[in-house]
Amino acid sequence: MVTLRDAVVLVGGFPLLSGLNLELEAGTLSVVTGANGAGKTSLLRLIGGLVGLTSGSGRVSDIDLATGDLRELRRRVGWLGHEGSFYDDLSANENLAFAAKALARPTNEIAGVLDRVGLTSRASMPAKLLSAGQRRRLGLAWILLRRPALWLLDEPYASLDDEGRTFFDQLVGDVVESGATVLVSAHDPLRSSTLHPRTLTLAGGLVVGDRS
Amino acid sequence: MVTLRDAVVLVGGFPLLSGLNLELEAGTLSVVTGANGAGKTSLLRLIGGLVGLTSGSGRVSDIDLATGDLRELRRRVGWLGHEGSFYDDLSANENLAFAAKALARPTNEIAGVLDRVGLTSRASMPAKLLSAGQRRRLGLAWILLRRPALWLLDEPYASLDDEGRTFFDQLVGDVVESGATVLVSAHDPLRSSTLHPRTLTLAGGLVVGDRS
Amino acid sequence: MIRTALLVAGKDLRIERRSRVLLWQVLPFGVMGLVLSGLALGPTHAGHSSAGPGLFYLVMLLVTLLMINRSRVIEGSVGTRTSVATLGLDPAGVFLGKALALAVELWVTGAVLLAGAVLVLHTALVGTLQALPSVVVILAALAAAGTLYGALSGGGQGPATLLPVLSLPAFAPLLIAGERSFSASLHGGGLWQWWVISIVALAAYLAVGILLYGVLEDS
Amino acid sequence: MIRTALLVAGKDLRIERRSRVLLWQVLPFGVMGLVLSGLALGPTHAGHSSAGPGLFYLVMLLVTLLMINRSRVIEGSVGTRTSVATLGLDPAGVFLGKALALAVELWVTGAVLLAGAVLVLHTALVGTLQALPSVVVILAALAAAGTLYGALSGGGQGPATLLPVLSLPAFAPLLIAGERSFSASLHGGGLWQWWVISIVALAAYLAVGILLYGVLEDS
Amino acid sequence: MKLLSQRLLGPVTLALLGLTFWLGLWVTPPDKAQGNLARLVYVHPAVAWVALYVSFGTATIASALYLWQRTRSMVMDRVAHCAMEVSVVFILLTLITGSIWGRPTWGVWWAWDARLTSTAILGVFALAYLALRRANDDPDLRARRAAVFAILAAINVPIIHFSVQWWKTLHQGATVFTSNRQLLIHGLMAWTLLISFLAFTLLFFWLLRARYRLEVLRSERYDVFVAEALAQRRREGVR
Ligand code: HEM
Ligand SMILES: Nc1ncnc2c1ncn2[C@@H]1O[C@H](COP(=O)(O)OP(=O)(O)OP(=O)(O)O)[C@@H](O)[C@H]1O
Ligand SMILES: Nc1ncnc2c1ncn2[C@@H]1O[C@H](COP(=O)(O)OP(=O)(O)OP(=O)(O)O)[C@@H](O)[C@H]1O
Ligand SMILES: [Mg+2]
Ligand SMILES: [Mg+2]
Repeated sequence: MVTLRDAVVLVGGFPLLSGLNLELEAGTLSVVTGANGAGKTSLLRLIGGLVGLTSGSGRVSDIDLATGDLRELRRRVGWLGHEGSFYDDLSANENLAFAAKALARPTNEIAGVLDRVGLTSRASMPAKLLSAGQRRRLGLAWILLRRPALWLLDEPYASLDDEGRTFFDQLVGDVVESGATVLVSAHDPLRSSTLHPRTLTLAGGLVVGDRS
Repeated sequence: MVTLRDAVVLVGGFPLLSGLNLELEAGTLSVVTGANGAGKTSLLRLIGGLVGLTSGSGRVSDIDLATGDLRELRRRVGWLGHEGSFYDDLSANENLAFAAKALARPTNEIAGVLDRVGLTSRASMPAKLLSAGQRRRLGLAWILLRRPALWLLDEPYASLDDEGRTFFDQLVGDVVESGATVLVSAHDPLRSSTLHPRTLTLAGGLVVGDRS
Repeated sequence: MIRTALLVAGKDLRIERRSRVLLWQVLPFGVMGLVLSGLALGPTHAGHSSAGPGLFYLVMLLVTLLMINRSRVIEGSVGTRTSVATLGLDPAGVFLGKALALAVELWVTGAVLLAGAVLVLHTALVGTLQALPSVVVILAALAAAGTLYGALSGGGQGPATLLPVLSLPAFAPLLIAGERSFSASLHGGGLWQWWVISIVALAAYLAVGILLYGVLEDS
Repeated sequence: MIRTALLVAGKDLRIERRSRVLLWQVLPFGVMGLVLSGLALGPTHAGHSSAGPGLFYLVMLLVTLLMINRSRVIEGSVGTRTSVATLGLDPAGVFLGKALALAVELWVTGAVLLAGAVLVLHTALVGTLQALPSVVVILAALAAAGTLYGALSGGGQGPATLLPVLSLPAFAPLLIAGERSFSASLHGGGLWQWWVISIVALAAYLAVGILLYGVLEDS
Repeated sequence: MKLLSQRLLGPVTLALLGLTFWLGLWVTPPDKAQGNLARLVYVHPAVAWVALYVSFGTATIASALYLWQRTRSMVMDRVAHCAMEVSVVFILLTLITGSIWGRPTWGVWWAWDARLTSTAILGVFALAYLALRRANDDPDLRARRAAVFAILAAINVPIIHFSVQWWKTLHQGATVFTSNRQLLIHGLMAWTLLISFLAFTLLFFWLLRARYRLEVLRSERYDVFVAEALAQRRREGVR
């Protein structure tokens, strides 16, 4: 699914990734850890086609990172970032309807998805009024609706409450089972004991540890 | 230090806090937990004088929340929020220098503080380029420099790495020891075994659990 | 492409309708701009009906700048743009949609300002009505060009100050064409060359936008 | 208060110097605005040296709006403003500081645009030099009023479109006073009443700002 | 061969410029109507020609080549950037020489003539191009945006050229090259004019090459800097 060889990502002359090698198989769950500033977010962005490869080579989901169609790649990716990931002025409902229509999905799944992430009672409130954890949940709903082949989740636990984390673990289990590839960046180990992720450790823009 | 009686905070007609009672002693450490949207952030904002009291009464650090000088209150508070808390276009150094000068503190402490939070190597880079965890650390540095009497920390663990969390626990221990009051909102329990915080549980804008 | 365009335009107009920025902030600004420019020119110049077209387009230009900015701000923060990027929307459709939404807003504003020009600047009513089609085309061209330059000057809440520098030189020909054709319908005179210019400009900006909008978005 | 003012002004100017927005984006915009307004008026009007003062102030007004906006954007997001709020800065000082920084930026822009007006709009050099003191005062008043209205229209990255509506009516008297005193120094005529008006306006805005700025900041 | 032509570029340019000035200032006779002022005809049109067509054109073509997938390379971006910078200089020179010429002939330094205004606008376009480059850090995105902007700006060039015909105004119509391809000015003056065009065109390429070399040096220094940064970043991990 993902192959990176000596991947270097420079932004403003600074190497976010400094020659990283990585191989991820389809249908697996991997967790990236590492100190603050190690390059976790940058790695996820590179794999999602959200930042360009400066040197080295890489293929994600059969698309070449250097020469391929990054727009096509992005379309296959579900992304959950540190920040909100929707239009602040639209409600949860409207945000999801926008995503669904953009991807030509049926819009009648929305109610179900909102229920799963526990936002039904906040469905028609402008997204900017949501609390930090509710924003996270909306972000999850946005991906859930899309069911992409590759999930890139940047610190999904942050600001989720207990119940949210349990739900998240379950969700990831389901998703991996159904054949999708999931790459999570995290500072805490996943809580679920049924998930057996591969754990990659980053430091200085390189993979320095790899444990299954 | 903090006394709230039937505190109600309305924003846009919606009650963020719905008649909350709370008593915090000076020099103690308390942790607020609760489901997403329970009102943790709102409680911290109220105590910090960052949002007005709609009804009920409250005193923080001998300042009345309804009639007192909220600006004076804010000056005594150290705030770490979900979002970045500094000027994105200025470097860590310059941000801290600004805070120090605003509070008439000596600026020669800055280097030491940056070293403590592990940002020395990123000291002169615009803050907007920092990674999520580094932003958190800069937020901590900003408070550290001020040594306020009341610390209000909204999910400080989020996006801090292992070492950062250990440092944070140490710091909180020191601070409480030296007589300051610390109120933390969190979804994970604090890791340090030497801290014995009081744990408040919020739900629906009310305190529903209180355990020492 | 058309489907994406309609989706995007719908989203933009919905946000606009919700926030009522157009009604409460942009329209009053436009009217005030008209009155103020009249003042700045002093009574002798402004009384002239001949100043009408120029001032109308000057104010519309400023309104356009404001609205382009707004159209970028509602695209949200970095996080939002990242997520939306993963929808893989067709850039040509996004361009058309945003341009369409902007054009609708400009038409509304233009209609109000034209009424204002007739009332305040004594611009002749009949000539103004004759000028309507050309105004519609020019405003559409402004919207297309504006969307393009909005993307050029960087998405999101980036430096909103870059936009005027980039776009003003390009708006100048549009401004001139609009002003001349408006004047021509007021006082008589050759119209067709301004028509050609404005329609060519509209077509050119639409074509460039459809072809190159994808190149401009943050990678 | 003064210490806070200098601190805040220093911070704003430092960010400005770092981003070079003034040099690369606002100044070209100003020059462009001058050239374009000349065009919009058509050769007959613009040729007149009498249009100079009006156009100069019109463009300065737009520049002011841009710069106020910028001055609010650099205050950062909600998080930043929350943290800065906990510094408990003296609001009068903050007001003075932001107004000072804005004034410095406006003066720089004004100097460049005056030079442009002399070159391009054939405004007489001697008269322009005579008008300098009044320009300095008026721009300072614009900066003070702008800072005030910037706070009024809501801090941070809020709807930047609200600002023009709120502030234009307040800027109008300044604009008129400026234009008239500039014209007077070009063509002769009573000067002192415009002087009185502009100095009173400056003093009034400063006083209001110092007294009431704290009331306007988000609670 | 290539080396030789490169080495000769500078001297030849200087020689031609010298020849132009010698011919223009001393050899050719003063004009009947304008006197010695007419000698600006050996500078102003040539400078304007370089500004509009040679330098802006180079920048535009390089930009278009950058946007075309098959010829996309940083070299094109760099050429466009350098050409645009040189273009700013030549546009400024056009404005200055034109103003100097305009003061005695029209009685003003500046008039709201269509060609003058559009030339000034072209100058602002060039400045805006540079501003746009400054505002983007990412080299790839910067190159793409700058290229699109340059192409949009180029639309102005034909407008400037035809402006004298569309708006019948002050500025000289096509005097040098008329539509029936007959030179209106004859003999020695025509030759001087021709040489001046050649000289300023070569001057442009000379400047462009110098500017480009500077850019190459910069990028080499940048590579060294990047290598250092890479090493340092990798060390961060070892700690
Ligand atoms: C600031 C003032 C002026 C500017 C910006 C300006 C600009 C230009 C430009 C851009 C061109 C090139 C047009 C083209 O090749 O398509 C040009 C050509 C020329 N200009 Fe000017 N000009 C100015 C003043 C003058 C004056 C005062 C004169 C003489 C009275 C003059 C005489 C000419 C001539 C003879 C040509 C060559 C015309 C041709 O071959 O098409 N210019 N000028
Ligand atoms: N222009 C720049 N100059 C110097 N350093 C930069 C620049 N841009 C980014 N950085 C650094 O690059 C790193 C970015 O790493 P990234 O955001 O991928 O970290 P991360 O592993 O996600 O960290 P976190 O756990 O804090 O989220 C940070 O160390 C940041 O300081
Ligand atoms: N105008 C409004 N209308 C309706 N609900 C609102 C409005 N403004 C805020 N809310 C709700 O108020 C609550 C705000 O809670 P707060 O941000 O304090 O939660 P929290 O406990 O910090 O949650 P988290 O753990 O997610 O950070 C949320 O449930 C939010 O949906
Ligand atoms: Mg990160
Ligand atoms: Mg919260």
